[in-house]
Amino acid sequence: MNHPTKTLHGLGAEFSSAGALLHAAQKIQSLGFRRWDVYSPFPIHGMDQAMNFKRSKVSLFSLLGGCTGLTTGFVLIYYTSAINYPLIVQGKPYFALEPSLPIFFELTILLTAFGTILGLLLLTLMPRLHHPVFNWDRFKKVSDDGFFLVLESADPRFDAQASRKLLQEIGGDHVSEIYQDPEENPHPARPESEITQ
Amino acid sequence: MANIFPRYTNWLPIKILVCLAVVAASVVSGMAYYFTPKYTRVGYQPTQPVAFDHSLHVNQLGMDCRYCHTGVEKSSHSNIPATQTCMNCHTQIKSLSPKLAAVRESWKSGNPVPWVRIHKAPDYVYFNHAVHVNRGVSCVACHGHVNHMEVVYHAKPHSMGWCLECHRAPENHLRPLDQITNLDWEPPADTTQREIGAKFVKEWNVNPPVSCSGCHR
Amino acid sequence: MKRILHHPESNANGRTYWRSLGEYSRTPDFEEWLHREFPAGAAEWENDPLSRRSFLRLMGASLALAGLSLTGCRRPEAHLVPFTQSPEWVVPGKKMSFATAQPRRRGSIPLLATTFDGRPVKMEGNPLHSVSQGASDNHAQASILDLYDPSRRQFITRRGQKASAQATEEELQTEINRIRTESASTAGASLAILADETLSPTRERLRTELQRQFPQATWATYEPLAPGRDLEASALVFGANTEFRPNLSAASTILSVDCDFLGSDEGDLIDTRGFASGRRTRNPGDKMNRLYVVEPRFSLTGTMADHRLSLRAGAASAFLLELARQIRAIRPSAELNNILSQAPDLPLPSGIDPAWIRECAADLVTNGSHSLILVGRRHSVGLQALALALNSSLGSIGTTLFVQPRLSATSSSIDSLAQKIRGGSIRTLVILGGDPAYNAPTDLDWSGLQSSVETSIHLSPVFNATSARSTWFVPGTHYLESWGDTLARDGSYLSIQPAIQPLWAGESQLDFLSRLAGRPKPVGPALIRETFATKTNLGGEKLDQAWNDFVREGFLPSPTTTSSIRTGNLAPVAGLLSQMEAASHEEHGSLEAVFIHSSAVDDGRYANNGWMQEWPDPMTKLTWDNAILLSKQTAESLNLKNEIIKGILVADVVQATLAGQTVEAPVVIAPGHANFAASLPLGYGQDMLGPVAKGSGFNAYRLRSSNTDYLGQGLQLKKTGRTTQLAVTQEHQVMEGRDLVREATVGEFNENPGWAKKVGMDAHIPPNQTFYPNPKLDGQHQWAMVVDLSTCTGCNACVTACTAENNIPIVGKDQVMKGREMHWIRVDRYYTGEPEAPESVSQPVACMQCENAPCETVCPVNATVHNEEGLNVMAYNRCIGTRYCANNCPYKVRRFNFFDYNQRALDKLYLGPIAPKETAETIKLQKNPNVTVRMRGVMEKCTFCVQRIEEAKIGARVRARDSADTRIPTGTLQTACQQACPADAIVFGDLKDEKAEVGKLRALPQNYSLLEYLNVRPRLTYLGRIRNPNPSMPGAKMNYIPSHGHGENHQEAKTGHTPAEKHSEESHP
Amino acid sequence: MRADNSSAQAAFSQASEYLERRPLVANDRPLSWITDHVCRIVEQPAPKWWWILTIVTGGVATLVPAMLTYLVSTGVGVWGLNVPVCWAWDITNFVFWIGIGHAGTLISAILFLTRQKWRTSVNRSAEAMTIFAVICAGIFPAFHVGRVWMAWFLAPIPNANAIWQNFRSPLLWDVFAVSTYFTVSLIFWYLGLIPDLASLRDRATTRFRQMAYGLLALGWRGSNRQWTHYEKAYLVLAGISTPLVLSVHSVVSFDFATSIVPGWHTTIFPPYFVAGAIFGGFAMVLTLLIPFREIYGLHDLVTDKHIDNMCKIILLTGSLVGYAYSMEFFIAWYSGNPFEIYAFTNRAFGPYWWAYWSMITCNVAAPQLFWFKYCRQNPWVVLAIVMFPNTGMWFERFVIIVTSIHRDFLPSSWGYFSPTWVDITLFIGTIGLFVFLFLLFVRFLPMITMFEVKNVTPQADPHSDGSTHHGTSLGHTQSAQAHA
Repeated sequence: MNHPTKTLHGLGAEFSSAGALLHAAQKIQSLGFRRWDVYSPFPIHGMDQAMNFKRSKVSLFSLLGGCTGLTTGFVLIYYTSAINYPLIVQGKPYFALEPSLPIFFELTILLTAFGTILGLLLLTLMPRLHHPVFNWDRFKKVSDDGFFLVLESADPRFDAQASRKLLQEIGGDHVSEIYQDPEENPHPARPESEITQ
Repeated sequence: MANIFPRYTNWLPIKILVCLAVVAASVVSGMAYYFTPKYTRVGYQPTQPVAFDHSLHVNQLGMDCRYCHTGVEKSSHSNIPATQTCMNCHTQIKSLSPKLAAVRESWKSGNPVPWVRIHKAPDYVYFNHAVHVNRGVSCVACHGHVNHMEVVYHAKPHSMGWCLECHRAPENHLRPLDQITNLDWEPPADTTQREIGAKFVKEWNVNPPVSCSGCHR
Repeated sequence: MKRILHHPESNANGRTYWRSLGEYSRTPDFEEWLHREFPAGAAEWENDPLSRRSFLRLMGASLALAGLSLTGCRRPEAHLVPFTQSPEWVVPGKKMSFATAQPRRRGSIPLLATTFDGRPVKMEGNPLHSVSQGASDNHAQASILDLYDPSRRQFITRRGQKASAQATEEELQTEINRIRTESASTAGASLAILADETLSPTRERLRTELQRQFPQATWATYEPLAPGRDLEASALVFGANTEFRPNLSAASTILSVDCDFLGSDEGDLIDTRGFASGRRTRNPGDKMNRLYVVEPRFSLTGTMADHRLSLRAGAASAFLLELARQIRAIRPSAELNNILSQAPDLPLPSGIDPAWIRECAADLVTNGSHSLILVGRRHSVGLQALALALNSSLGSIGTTLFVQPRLSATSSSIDSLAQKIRGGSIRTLVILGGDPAYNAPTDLDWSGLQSSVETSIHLSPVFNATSARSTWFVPGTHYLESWGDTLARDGSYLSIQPAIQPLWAGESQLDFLSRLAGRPKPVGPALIRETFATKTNLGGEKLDQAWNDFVREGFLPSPTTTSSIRTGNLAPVAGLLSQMEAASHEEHGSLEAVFIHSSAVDDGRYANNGWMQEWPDPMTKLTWDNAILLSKQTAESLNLKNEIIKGILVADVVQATLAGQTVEAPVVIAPGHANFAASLPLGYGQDMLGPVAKGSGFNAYRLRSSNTDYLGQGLQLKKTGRTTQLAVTQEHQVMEGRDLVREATVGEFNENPGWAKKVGMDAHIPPNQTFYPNPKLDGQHQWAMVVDLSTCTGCNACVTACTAENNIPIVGKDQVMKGREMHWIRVDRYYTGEPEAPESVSQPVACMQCENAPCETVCPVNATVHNEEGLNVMAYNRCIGTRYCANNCPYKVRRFNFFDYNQRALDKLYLGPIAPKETAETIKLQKNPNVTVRMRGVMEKCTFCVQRIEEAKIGARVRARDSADTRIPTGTLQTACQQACPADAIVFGDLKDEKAEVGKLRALPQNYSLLEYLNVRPRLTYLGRIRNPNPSMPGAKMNYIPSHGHGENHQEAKTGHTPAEKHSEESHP
Repeated sequence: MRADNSSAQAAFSQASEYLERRPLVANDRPLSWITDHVCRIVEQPAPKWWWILTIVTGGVATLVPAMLTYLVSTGVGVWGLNVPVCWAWDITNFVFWIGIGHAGTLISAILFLTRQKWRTSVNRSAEAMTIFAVICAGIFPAFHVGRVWMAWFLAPIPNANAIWQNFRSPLLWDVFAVSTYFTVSLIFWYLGLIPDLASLRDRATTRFRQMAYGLLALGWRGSNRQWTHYEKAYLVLAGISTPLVLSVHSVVSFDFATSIVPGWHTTIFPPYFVAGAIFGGFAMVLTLLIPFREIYGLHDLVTDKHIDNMCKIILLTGSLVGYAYSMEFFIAWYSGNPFEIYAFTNRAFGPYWWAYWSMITCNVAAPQLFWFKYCRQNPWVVLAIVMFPNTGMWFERFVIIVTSIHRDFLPSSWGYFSPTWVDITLFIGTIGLFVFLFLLFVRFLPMITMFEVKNVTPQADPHSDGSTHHGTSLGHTQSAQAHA
C-alpha cells in the first residue's frame, strides 16, 4: 500500500473512544498544530471548542437564501399582477399583502433551504469523493465506531518521527502513514489548506 | 482500503453543475419559445402559387391595398382577391405572361388559386380588421412594409404580448384615416408619432380592449 | 382551443353541403342563375359546369371562413382559397339574415335566418312582424338543427332499394306520369293525397288545380295534434270558414279550462306576449290580469295561474256547465237559459268547491267584455261551443276573442280516407310529410292500410315509419331549403325563403304537387310569385316591387284580418250540450288517460333533434324520455313510486292498457296532477328516426284510437316491478325555505313595493362592507340583465336559443343523469304551497356576472377574470380545467367539458381515443363561427353573449371612424335568450345608458338579487314575482311575503314536501 | 457491557435514574452493534416476503400510470365528478396523502427542536414516509385538471402571451406550498442520510455498492470540519421545516376556507387541518413501523417508549380533531345562517350520513382507547387501533369536500357524487405505490438514523460530567436527556 512514489499525506492515529479523541484533540490544538483533523462516527460534543473552531457560517448562507426568496416572491407577484398585466379579479386590489403572504412564505423557506445546502457544500467542499484518508485501511471504521486523528504532512510543525511519537503519547493506536495517490490529471487536487472553517 | 473514486472525481461536481445550469437555461428558454405563441412565425415566407409582387403593384403601379383586399374595411377578415379581380387587368395586361398561368387556369376552370396562408390567428382569437383600419391602425402596424415585399413574409410576431403592446399604448401606431393604406406614411415633421397618436386617442375616444373578452369569446 | 371545423375539401361530400351563394343577391342575374339552378336535382352537378363553379365559389367562402376564425393547427401549410367570382353583396365573414317562416299546424312563425358564408346558423323571430316581434320559441330555434340532421335520407328510395339518383329521378318522373294517366282514367277516384298541415296558400292553389284535373281525387289532411274541434265549434257558432283566437292583451280576467295557451301546442307567440303584457306590473297601482286555470296536469299556463284547480279533463264539462249556471245566476239572460235548457245535470267531482266556481264566475261577469274563457282543443265540440256562448254572453267576442277567417282549408279526415282505402277504390296514395304510420289512431291500422295500396309515395324531409312502408320515398326539403309560403296565426301572409340550397337531393311539397299536376318542376319562387300576384292582384313594376318587399320583409303587410263578427249564433249549442256526459267514476283501477303533446319533441317531429331531446321539460325537468304523469295520491294508491337515487330519477315501469292496447312506460309523479287521471306525452319511441331518437321514451300513440284521441277512460296501469332510470336536470323541487323566488300579491306589492329586497337572510344582514376599494369598472358600457319573474312563463325558449347561439353541445342521457348537462341558462322550477294544491314558480338562472365574482379569485391561471364592462369573462384557451371556479360559484351556472362532447359520439365517450372522432360534418356547419367550440377539459359558462356585445362595439367603432361617438345605440344589442323570449321577461342592456330599460328596471323597488348576503353583486337581478289572487276566493292565499325572515317559508318547505323532494331525502339508505 | 473506560462508567452510574425512564436504546448496545443491526437489513439478501410484497405492491402501483393514461386520454369524465360536485376523490386523496406526509417532517423537525431524543430511531422512516406520501399526493392535483398538457400555465414562465398566474388563488398557493414542502423534506431527509450512507459505503463489499453508496455519501469522512457545518445546516433545516410543515396543511385548508361554500368557508380550518394531519401522520408512522420493527427485531431501537409516545400524540390530536368537528356545528348554529346550518345538518343526516359517522367513529371514538395503558403498550393492539385514524382521515376529507358542495345554495342544482371504478382504482394504485416505495426504502437505505442513535448512547459522551454542557450540538448528553 505505501509505494515510495506516493507523496505523504499525513499520519493517522486511532483512539479508543470519543473521550480519548477529545483529549487528544485538545492536546494537539494546544501544541499549535494547524493542518490536522479528527474523524468520528458522530459529532463529538466539545470538539469544536477543542479544535478552536469559530461558529459555522452555514446560517449566513441560509439568511441570504431566505432574503432572496422573499424578494423573489415580492417582485414576482407585484410585477405580474400590479404592473405587467393588472386584471380585475373579484373586485380585489391588484396587489394586496394578504393573498401574497403564503407565496412569500413558501419561497422564503424554499430558498433558505437551498441556501443552507449550498452553504454546507461550499464550506465542507462536498461532494469530494476522493480523499487520501480513504487510503488508510483502518479508516473505514470511522463510520462505524472508530475515532481517528490525522496530522497532515503539510503542517509546518509536522515531522514524521516526532509526530508519530506524539500521537502515540496521546494514546493513539495503529499510528500509520497516509499517502496521497499520484496526480493523474494536470491540475492539482485542491490542497487541504483551502478548507476553511 | 483504497479510495473508491479516483482523484479527478473531485472536480466532477463542478463540471456537472455547469452542464446542469446550461441544460436548465435552455429548457426554460425552450419552453418560453415553444409552448407559447404557436404563431410567432416571423420570417415565414412561403412560395406562392402565383409569384405576385406586392412592391410592383403598390409602389410602381400605385394600387391601393383595398383594390384587392376589398373586405378589409367592412369585415372581420381581409379577403384574398378573387381571380376575377386579377383578371380585371390581366385580361389586357400581360395576358399571356407565363407567371399568370395559374390565374388564367383558375379563371377557366373555376378552381380557386390556392394561395398559401401566411398570417394566421389561432381559432380562439377573434381579430377584426374593420375596427382596426377604421380607427387609425395602418396595415403596416401588423403586416410590415408589404409594399416593399416582392414576396410577402411574416413581418411581426403576432403574439398576444405583441398585440397588447399596442392595445396598451395605441398612440404609438394611430395615424390619420386617409393614411391607413399609405404604408410609408411618416408623421409630419413638426410632430412625433406619440404626439399625433395621443391626439387621436383623445379625439376619437380610442380605448382598445385589454381584457380577455376583447379577443377571446 | 384547437377546435377546427374542417370545411369539406372540394370533393363529393363537400359539394353536397354548399350550394347557391348567389341567393344572397336578389338580382336579375341571380334570378336567372337560380332558374337554371333550382330545377336541377343532384344529377345536374356532374354535367353543368356553371353550378359546379358556383359550388366552388362556395368552397371559397367556406375555406376563407375557416381561415377567419376556425383554424389553429400548429404549423402546417394552410391555404387561402378565394372566390373565383365574388358574388354580389357577399363580404366573407359577415353574417346575413333572410326573412322566412316556419310552417306550423295552427299558425306559422315569421322568422329571420342568420347565415354565415352560406350556412344558416341561427333562427330569430322576425322583428317586423306583429306575431313574433323578434321573439321565437324553442321549436323555431331547434328547427335549424333538423336542417343539418345527418340521418336525413339523401336519395329517392323505392321499396327500400337504393337506386342511383340519376335513374331514380327519371323513374320517379315516369311513375308520376303513370299515376297521372291512371288517375285521369278514374277521374281521380283511384288517387288519394294525405297531407300534413302547412297552411300554405300555394299548396291550396295546387290542390284545387289538382282537383280540377281529377275531380274525384281524395285530399285528406292529418295532424295528430290538431283535432279541429274548435274549428267545428267556430263553424257552428260563427259560420263556415271561421276560426277564433284569444286576444289576451285585452283580457283582464282569464279562465282557462284545460287550455295551455302558454304552451307550445295550443299557444302561440302572440298569446304569450298578450298575456305577459297584461301581467307586467312595474309600479304600485299598475293593473294586472288575473288567471284562473282548471286543468288535469300542471301546464305552463297552470304555473302562471293565480287560482288553479286540478281537475280531470273528463270533469271539465261538469265544471263548465256549473260555471255557466253560476254566470246565469249572477246575470240572468234568456240566451243562457235556452242554451242550458237541455243541458244535463252533471255531478261535480269530489273536492271541487262550488264557491270556487261561483267566485270565478262573479269575477268573469264583473269584468264583462274584458274576461275570457278558453277551453282546451282536446275537448268536445259541445264544450268549445259552450265556451264561445259564454264568451259571447260576456260580450268578450271582438275584444278578448277574435274571430277570423279560417287559416286551414277544410278537407276530409284520415278516417274517411281510411274508409276509402278499405273500400279498395284507392290505388295510389301520396303522403305529403307527416308520419301517419307512426301517429295515426291505432284502430285504423294505418300500416296495414298503406301496404294494401298499390302505390304509396311518401315525401318527407326525414325517413320515418311511413316512409319505410311506402313503395316510394322522396326526400323532402327543410323549410330553410325551399321556397314556400304560409299563414301566421293572425292570418297574415308569410313568405318562406330558402337560406341555403338543399343539402341533399330533395324537393318541396310544392315542387312535387306541381309535377303531380302535370306542370314542370317549378323554378325558384315562381309558384309563390303566382300566388302572391293573385293575393295582391298587382302587376308589372308594382308587383316586382311588392314581391321584393314581400320576400325581404318576409310577410305581406295587410290590415288586420279579424272579422267584424261580435256575436255568434248560439242556437245549435243547446243541442250539443244535451249529449254531454259526466266524468267516469273515480277509481284507481281505471284512470282517465289524457294524451298531451311533448313540450320537447311536439308530436314527435323533433324526436331526432338532439337539442330538443336534451331540453328539459319545463315541468318535469325530464330529458331524453317521456313518462306517464300521475298525481302523488294516485301513484301511491297504485303503489308506484319515484326515487332519486344518486341523483338519478328511478321510476317504476308500468304496463299501461287502454282499450286493448298495451305499452310499457315509466311513471313520473307530477305535483298538481289531478287524481284518477294520467297524462301521456306523445311523440317518443321512434327508434328508426335516427341515432338521437333511438331508445328515447315510449310511444304513447299505441294507446290512441279514433275515439280516445285525446281523452280515454279506463286506462289500467299494472306495476311490472321493474324500474328505469330517467335523466332529470333538477332533482330537488322545493326551495328548502330559501328565498330564491320572491313573491307577493298585488296588494302586498302596492303597500310594500320594496318587499323583495328584505326577505329571509337579506332581512337580517347588515349592509355589506368591503375591506378594500374595488378596482373601478370604468368601461364605456356596463352590462346588466333583469329577469321579470311575473312575466316569465318558464317556457325554456331561452335555453334553446342559448344552445343555438353559443354552440352548446348535447351530452346524452347518460351524462345528464350524471349531472353533466351543459346548458348555460337553465330555468329552475320550484313547487311551493300545500302538497295537494301546489303552486309552481320558475326562475331562469344564467351566469350572474357578479361584480365580485367568487369564481375569479380561485382560478390559478387567470382564465376567468372581469372586464372593465362588468362582465365575468372566460378565456377558454387559458383554462386548464381545475373546476375550482364551479365549486365556488354559488349559482352553479358553470359547465365543464368532462368529455369531448363536440367530437366524440355520445355513446362512445368512455372509449376515449379508441373511438373515432365522429361528428357529422353537417352538424359542424351549424356552429356559430363567432363562438369558440370548447374542447374537453375546459370550463364554460354564459357570457351575456359577449360575441354579440363585441360585434356591436366593433360596429359602433367602425361607424364612428374618426369621431368620438363609439357608444352602442340603445336597444340595438340583444342577448340570444332575451331575443327569443316571447314574454319579454328578460331585459339586457347598458347601465350607463340612461335611455336603456335595464337601468330603470334595476332601480325598481321589487328588483332583488339572488343570495344578496354573499355580496357578490350580481349583474343579473330579478323583479320579484307578483301574483293577483282573488281575495274572495275560498282559501285564497293572500300573503306571500314571509312574515319574518325565512321562518314562514321554512314551514312551507317542511309541510310542502313534494314527491321528488321526499325522495331526495329518503333515497340514500 | 464494557465498563472499561471511566467516562462510560461514570455516565452509566450517574444516569441510573435515567435508566428507570426506559433508555432509548435498550440493553446498552455498543456502537458497532447498532451499525451492524441497521446495515444488515440492507446488506443481507432480501428475504422472500420482501420480494413477494414488493412485486405485489409494485404491480398495484402500475395501476397509477394506467389510470392516469386513461384519464388524460379520455377526459376527467371517467371520474364520477359532475356539477355541482366538481371535486371529489381527486382532492380528497390529495389532502389525505398530504396529511400523512406531515408526521415525517414533523417528527424530525419539531421533535428535534424540542430535543425529543426519542425521535432518533423513528425519524428516518417517518421522513421517508413523508416523501412517498407527498409523491402520491402530488399526482392528484397535477392530474385532476381538465387539460394536463396545459398545466404549465401554473408556472410563472415568461411567455409571449404576456399573461401570468393569479396569485390570489389558493390553488396556486398549493402549487408553491406542496412543491416547497416536497423539496425541503427531500433535502432534509437526504442530509440526514449522508453519514449513514457513508457507513454503508465503508461496509460495502461489492464494487457496485461502493460506487452507489459512495456517490450518495458525497465523500463523507466524518471529519470534525464536516460535522460542525453539518450540524448547523441540519439545525437550520429543522428550524425552517417546522413552520413549513405547519404552513403546508394550512395552505391546503385555504382551498376550502377561502371559498364561499357553506361547510368550506370556515376559519378554524388551518389549525384543524394541521391537527388532523399530525393525527393521521402518526397513525401511518405506526402502521409502517410496528411491522418492520417486529420483522427486523429492532425492539431495542424502536422501543415501546417510542410507540407509547406516539399513541399519546394520536390521542391528543384525535381529541383536537373531535373538538373541531363539534365546533363547526356550534359555529354553524351560532351564525344563524340557514345555509350554514343546512350544510352541517346535511353532513350528519343527509345522503352522506354514513361517511360522516364513519369519520366520527374512526377519528374521535377509536383513539380514545389510548387512554388505556394496555392499548398503548401492546404493539398489535396499537396497530389495530391506528387503522381507524388511517381510514377516518380519508373520510374526513371526503366529508368536508363532497358533502359541502353536493348541496350548496340553490336546491335546483343539488347533486350527488358516486365514484367510478377509475376513481377507486387510482386511489388503490397510489396506496400500492406508497408501500412499494417504502419497501424499496427499507431494502436499500438504512431505516434508522445510526449516527444519531449512536449519539444518544452512553458511550457517545466524551465527558465525565456532561451536565455542564449546553449547546446546539447533536452530541447531547444523557444528563440533558434527564433534564428534558
